[in-house]
Amino acid sequence: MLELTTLRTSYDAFDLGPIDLTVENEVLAVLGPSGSGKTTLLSTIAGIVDADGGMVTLNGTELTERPPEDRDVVLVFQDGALFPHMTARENINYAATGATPIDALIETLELTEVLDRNVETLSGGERQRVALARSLATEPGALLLDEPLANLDAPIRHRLRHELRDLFVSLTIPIVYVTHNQRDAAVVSDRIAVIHDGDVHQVDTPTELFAHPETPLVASFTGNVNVFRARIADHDRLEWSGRRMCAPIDGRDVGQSVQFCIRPEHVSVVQSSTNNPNVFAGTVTKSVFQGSSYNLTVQLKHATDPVRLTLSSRTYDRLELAEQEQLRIKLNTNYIHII
Amino acid sequence: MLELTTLRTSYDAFDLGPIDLTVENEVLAVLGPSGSGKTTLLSTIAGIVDADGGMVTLNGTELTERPPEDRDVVLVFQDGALFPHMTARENINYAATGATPIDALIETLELTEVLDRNVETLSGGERQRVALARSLATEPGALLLDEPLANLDAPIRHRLRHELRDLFVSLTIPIVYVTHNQRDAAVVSDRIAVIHDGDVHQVDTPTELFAHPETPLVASFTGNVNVFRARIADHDRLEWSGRRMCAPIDGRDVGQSVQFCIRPEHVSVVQSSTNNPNVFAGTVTKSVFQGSSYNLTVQLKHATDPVRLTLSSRTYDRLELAEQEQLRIKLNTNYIHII
Amino acid sequence: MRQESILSPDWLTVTLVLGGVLVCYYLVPVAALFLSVPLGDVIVQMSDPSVVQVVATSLVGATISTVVATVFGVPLSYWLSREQSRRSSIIVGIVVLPLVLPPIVSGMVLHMVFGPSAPIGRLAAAVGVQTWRSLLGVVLAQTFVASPFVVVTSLAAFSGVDPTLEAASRSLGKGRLTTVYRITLPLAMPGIVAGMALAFARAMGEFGATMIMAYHPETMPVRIWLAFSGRGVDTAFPIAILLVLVSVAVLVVLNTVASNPWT
Amino acid sequence: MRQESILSPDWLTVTLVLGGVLVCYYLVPVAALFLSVPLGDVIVQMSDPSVVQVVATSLVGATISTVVATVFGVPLSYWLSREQSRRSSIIVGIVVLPLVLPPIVSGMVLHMVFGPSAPIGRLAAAVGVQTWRSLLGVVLAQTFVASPFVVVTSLAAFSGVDPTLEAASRSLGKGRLTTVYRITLPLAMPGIVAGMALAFARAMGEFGATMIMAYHPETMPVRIWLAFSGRGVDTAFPIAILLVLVSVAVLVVLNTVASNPWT
Amino acid sequence: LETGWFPTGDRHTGPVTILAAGSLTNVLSNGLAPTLNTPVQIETHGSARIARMVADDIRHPDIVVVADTALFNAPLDPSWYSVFTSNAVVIAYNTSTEGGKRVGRAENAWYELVAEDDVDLGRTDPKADPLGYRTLFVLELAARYYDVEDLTATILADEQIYPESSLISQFETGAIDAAIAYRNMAVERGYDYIDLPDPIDLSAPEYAEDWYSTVSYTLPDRTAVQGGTISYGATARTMADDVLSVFNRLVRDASLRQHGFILHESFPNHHGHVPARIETPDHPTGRSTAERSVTRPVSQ
Ligand SMILES: Nc1ncnc2c1ncn2[C@@H]1O[C@H](COP(=O)(O)OP(=O)(O)OP(=O)(O)O)[C@@H](O)[C@H]1O
Ligand SMILES: Nc1ncnc2c1ncn2[C@@H]1O[C@H](COP(=O)(O)OP(=O)(O)OP(=O)(O)O)[C@@H](O)[C@H]1O
Ligand SMILES: [Mg+2]
Ligand SMILES: [Mg+2]
Ligand SMILES: O=S(=O)([O-])[O-]
Repeated sequence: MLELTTLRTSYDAFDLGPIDLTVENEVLAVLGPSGSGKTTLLSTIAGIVDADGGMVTLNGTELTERPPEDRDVVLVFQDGALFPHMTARENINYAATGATPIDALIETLELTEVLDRNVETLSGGERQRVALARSLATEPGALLLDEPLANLDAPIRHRLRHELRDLFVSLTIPIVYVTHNQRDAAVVSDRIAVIHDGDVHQVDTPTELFAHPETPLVASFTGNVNVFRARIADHDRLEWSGRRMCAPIDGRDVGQSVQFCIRPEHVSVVQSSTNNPNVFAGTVTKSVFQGSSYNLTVQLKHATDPVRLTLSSRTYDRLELAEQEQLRIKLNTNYIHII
Repeated sequence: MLELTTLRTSYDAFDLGPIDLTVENEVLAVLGPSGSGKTTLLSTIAGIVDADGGMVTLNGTELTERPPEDRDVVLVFQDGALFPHMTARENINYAATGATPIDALIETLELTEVLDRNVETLSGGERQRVALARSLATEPGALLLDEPLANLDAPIRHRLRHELRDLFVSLTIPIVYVTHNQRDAAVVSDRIAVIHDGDVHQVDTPTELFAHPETPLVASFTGNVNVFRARIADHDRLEWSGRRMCAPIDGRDVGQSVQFCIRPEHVSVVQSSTNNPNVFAGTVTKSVFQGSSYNLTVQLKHATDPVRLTLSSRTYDRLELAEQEQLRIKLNTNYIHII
Repeated sequence: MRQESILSPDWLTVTLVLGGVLVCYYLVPVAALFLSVPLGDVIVQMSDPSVVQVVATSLVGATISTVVATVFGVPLSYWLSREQSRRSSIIVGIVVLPLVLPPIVSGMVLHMVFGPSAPIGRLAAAVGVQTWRSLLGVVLAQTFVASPFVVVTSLAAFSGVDPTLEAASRSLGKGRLTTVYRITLPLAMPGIVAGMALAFARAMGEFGATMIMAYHPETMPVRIWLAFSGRGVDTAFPIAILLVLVSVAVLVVLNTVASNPWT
Repeated sequence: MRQESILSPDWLTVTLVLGGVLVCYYLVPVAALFLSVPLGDVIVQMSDPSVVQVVATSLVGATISTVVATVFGVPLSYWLSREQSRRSSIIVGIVVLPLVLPPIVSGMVLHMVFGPSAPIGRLAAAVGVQTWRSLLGVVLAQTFVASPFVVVTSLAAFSGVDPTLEAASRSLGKGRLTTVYRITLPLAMPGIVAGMALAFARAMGEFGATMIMAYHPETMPVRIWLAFSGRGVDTAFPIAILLVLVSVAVLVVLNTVASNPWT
Repeated sequence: LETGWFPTGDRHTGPVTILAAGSLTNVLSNGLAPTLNTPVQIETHGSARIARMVADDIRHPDIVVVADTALFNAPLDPSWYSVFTSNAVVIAYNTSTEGGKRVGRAENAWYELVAEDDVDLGRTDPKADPLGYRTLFVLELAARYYDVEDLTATILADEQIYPESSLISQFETGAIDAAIAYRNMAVERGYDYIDLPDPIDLSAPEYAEDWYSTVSYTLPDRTAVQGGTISYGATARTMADDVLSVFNRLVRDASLRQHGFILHESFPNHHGHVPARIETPDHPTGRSTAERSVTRPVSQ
């Protein structure tokens, strides 16, 4: 168990913390915008950046005053930090404690081919995988990963994501996994911490975090891009865009001004013009192909902000939507989340 | 217009090309696995790596023998290659020709805050944005980008992706955009080239490429992860998994052994047990939450390879599927693509 | 394995002890020099016009030598750093030659080339430039002995500059010259300045080659030697102290101008 | 702006001309030295047992000095590279002192500390070790003059090693010692070897300080001086050539052992 | 290499150390040393520097030999010394240069040629070594002897001054046409040279008293040196047996003559409180004809 207690550190123009976090033998993903302090947090836990205050303990042992090599915590750097005078194999062997059979690791990470190459000639993704293998070869008591998949291409990332998940679970150590990719975070982690400007905003399981963000920032950061201001109109109605639509009000005070959000994939296109209070008419202002889905931006009649929705290409093809087309969308009551 | 004619180059253990490609005033995304030669291709176009043969021309001017600075082509390096002795602003001003107002650029890329910081203290994503701004400030005749969004977090990436698209379109120059992110490729580019092991496999518009990959590799690389071997059974039937299902055979010879693919989001779950030949019974072996959707792995009774499908969380919630559950899936005829 | 850092204080101690011994080894003899002469004697020397003249010759000579070494040596080391062939290894070997020669031999061989009986020396004399027994002779000798420091140190500095940065600059449309001037040189500057400092220090202290090539006008080391021969250490040491003070002052200035050239 | 590279051939020419002039400036005098003496004379010298003795003294002395400089200097420069304070700047200043002193003055001040009338010299003599007029004296003199090269050059090399790599190694559980030994040292090795080469070359050529501190046993520069005062350049130059050959041979070996230490 | 690695502090068990004038380098190492059965270490420098090194405690040789006994008045002050050889000042000329050849042909009229602009003359520094001021003496005496006024003024120029070491290399590489040197240097190195008449060349004791002594030079430390016969003096500073046996061989070394030195009848002659263990010469101690230095401030 890795515990951070009011951990603080700072640069000239940046303050991290105080951060309180407990990481059991699980994978905790740290999601956060660029410059939010993710790398700084990992460096502080690893002892590479000195803490200004607070405490780091691993399985009850206080680490705060120890040098990096005595923390039993391995940090995988954002750029790999491979030793340039060694081959990939030598990099891995340097770290290996001898206990883990590294061959399996090398196979999982698809490194067999590049093993005897000088690391300076490796491509970005190859470097990152070598760094990952190297860190795993040490059998650490805790593992800190700084965007370990950032330079990997989609198929290998996809494969690795699942294999890493299995690997991580088998390690039964605390793992902190910094990423800016929500999907990586959702797949690989048990819980996700969202960090912004040096502070932790929310820590939750992926499903919970994606469904029920506690702040607009967390919402937007987890792909909940439709965040709107509204007013509680009734015990089960929300007044928005000139309409009173059904929403899970949960006993909030009537008249209160709130924000609510709904994920773009939970907004559906409906064809029949029912009298459903959650159905709105609008115009497609933008439609973008995204590979496996389409992103639509819809301007409603009485709303200021546009609503974004994601349609599978199957639905999109079926509906034959084009830009400037009129359509009706439905904000499903169950997926409306009031912040 | 940027033209590559039988362009070749090589390292000890890697050969790139011969590559023939024409990039009009458009955005061409280059997708390919790690180590496939994407960076090498850009470096060769930019003149940083010498070509072994072939030709690069820009708007009719042959560039092959010219030094990098005379090519009017700017390469944005994978790691930014920021000048460490300058601030972010100085990096940008160094490149600026004076003609472009760089203020707008700085705003779009959200760099105002870090402008006077020494680049060594910038976070990964900040560095990448400065590199982007620097390259755009030169008003190049062609732009080569090596994974410019790799270190960006999801929301800014999402925003930037669209803004970059608009920016790129407004530049009306040939732009080559290397990425390993299919979504980036789909959103930002007019056409996509898939590269593997130094060779171009397919060049097509995003929709075409995603729907009709020409090789299994392109299929797997564009997220078409369900690739199966089958036999042409009839003028409109494919024999697979012990069944003869409907498929767009397009006059292929009966008895021929082929591969077909279907995207995971085009596989649907059906509830009624119709006699449809495209409906198969199977068991869910794995179900993974991915943030905005669920990934299911389904083992069919008579098939060797499992089928993967993506369900929106809405559908997933409605169906109440769990691992080891029995279900029926449908491979929609229109989305089956024979390679 | 995870235990070894328990040794780490010891390791630091060993490092500091070894380094400390070396620093003392430099410091103690120099301190002995300073303590052996009353400060008054140094001041007396400083007010002797002939000594002022000698200090001027040394300073001017060493400065010109350093500048010449930089102007000629820095381009050479840039070229060497970017051209890694057999040829460049041989050239690096040639650059080390002057270091291997005892300075007096250097003086003699320079005299064989630039002396009054040598073609070059005669040629120069014919156009009114005397390459020996002149400030030019001092500069020739000091440059020969001291300039390799600039080349070797700058070479290391240039090799440390990431070629990707040069590639990036050129891709941004800047020519080689601009790139070298605005990217490579600033990044290599600490090393170049260190090389200049070494060259300047060596030129100030150079005795053997200068003595053979020039002798007149006298430089400080020649004057120290003469003073020693004439009247012993009591007159030689004050000038030696003066030499240390002048050199250190110049190096401090160089150091300040180029902020911290050592790191 | 996009036109400037049209100048680039000129620029290359200027670089090569400047560098070429410098290389010639090193090469021509040395070539004159080699051409001034028939090869036979060098061979005759090499078969003279007293010359063999002198070569041995020089080689042994310079080797020991280089090793001492490395053992004491490399830890010092590592510490200096990682500790960037006022204190470390002052220490760097002290390290440059021996370069500033004319070698003969260095010899005199070393004699003040290690000579027979100095406390340290007497103390050493009391335990049976003579610090002057002995091989030890040679080593003391050469180390004083030559070891700063190791410190300054290694310092630059260590500063060039990315601290992230050290952090990565320590995070992998390796202590400072292992990290320095397996990561920092190998990466700084080219610079350290370059420093060792400079120090060795300087030690081989060192005359002034060695002459004062030892004179006997003779080193090659002392023998050159003696041969010269006794019988003139005809006997001195063959030994000078021998010195160049021996030093270059050692440097080539050092270069080969450490692959390419210059880049 | 067996000796001298880590020698002990007890010098009497080591070789006998001789600190000698530079002009004796060759004769001592190639003439004397091979005939001795005691090992010797010979170190040579300019005489003035030798005196300084001993006076300033930088050297502790067993035997000190200087090219000018004046140095045994100051800065050295031994209780005794032996004068054992003399030398002469000659004009060495360079047969490989045009100017040198002309000097060679001119023989006695050398001074006229040397005064000309196109003959380059080299000499050493009067401030730094005896040959330097002896050159001045020679020119002064020559001016009187040949009755040429202003001879010194026309001949002397600052550019002629070279350090001893450099003078030889300049001469050998043809940079100077003629050099004022000791005879032994010319003989040992096989230079062509002009033997000067006795009244000029500072070799003849008979001219010492009344003629050589009429010229003088003031050193930087304000010591005035009077002209006299060139006389090499030696003293032993350690009274060990091997040292004294070397000393006695040194002061009677026959090879000096072959090397171009001058051995007068009276040599060696002893001065001061000579220890009994120094072999006394067959003839009585004569009066010194050597240069004398007078340690009095010279008024400007
Ligand atoms: N050495 C430093 N000196 C000063 N400021 C720094 C330093 N390192 C980082 N910072 C600043 O601290 C803040 C946090 O940086 P950090 O690298 O932790 O961000 P991050 O969350 O890892 O971002 P990214 O996703 O872009 O890598 C940023 O504003 C960054 O510019
Ligand atoms: N300097 C070099 N020397 C030898 N081989 C090299 C060199 N640079 C790259 N390679 C090899 O060439 C191949 C292509 O490399 P490249 O960097 O172009 O890949 P990439 O497609 O950009 O990969 P990534 O997405 O991981 O950045 C790889 O196998 C790489 O290891
Ligand atoms: Mg980071
Ligand atoms: Mg790449
Ligand atoms: O070593 S020196 O010749 O310069 O004294």
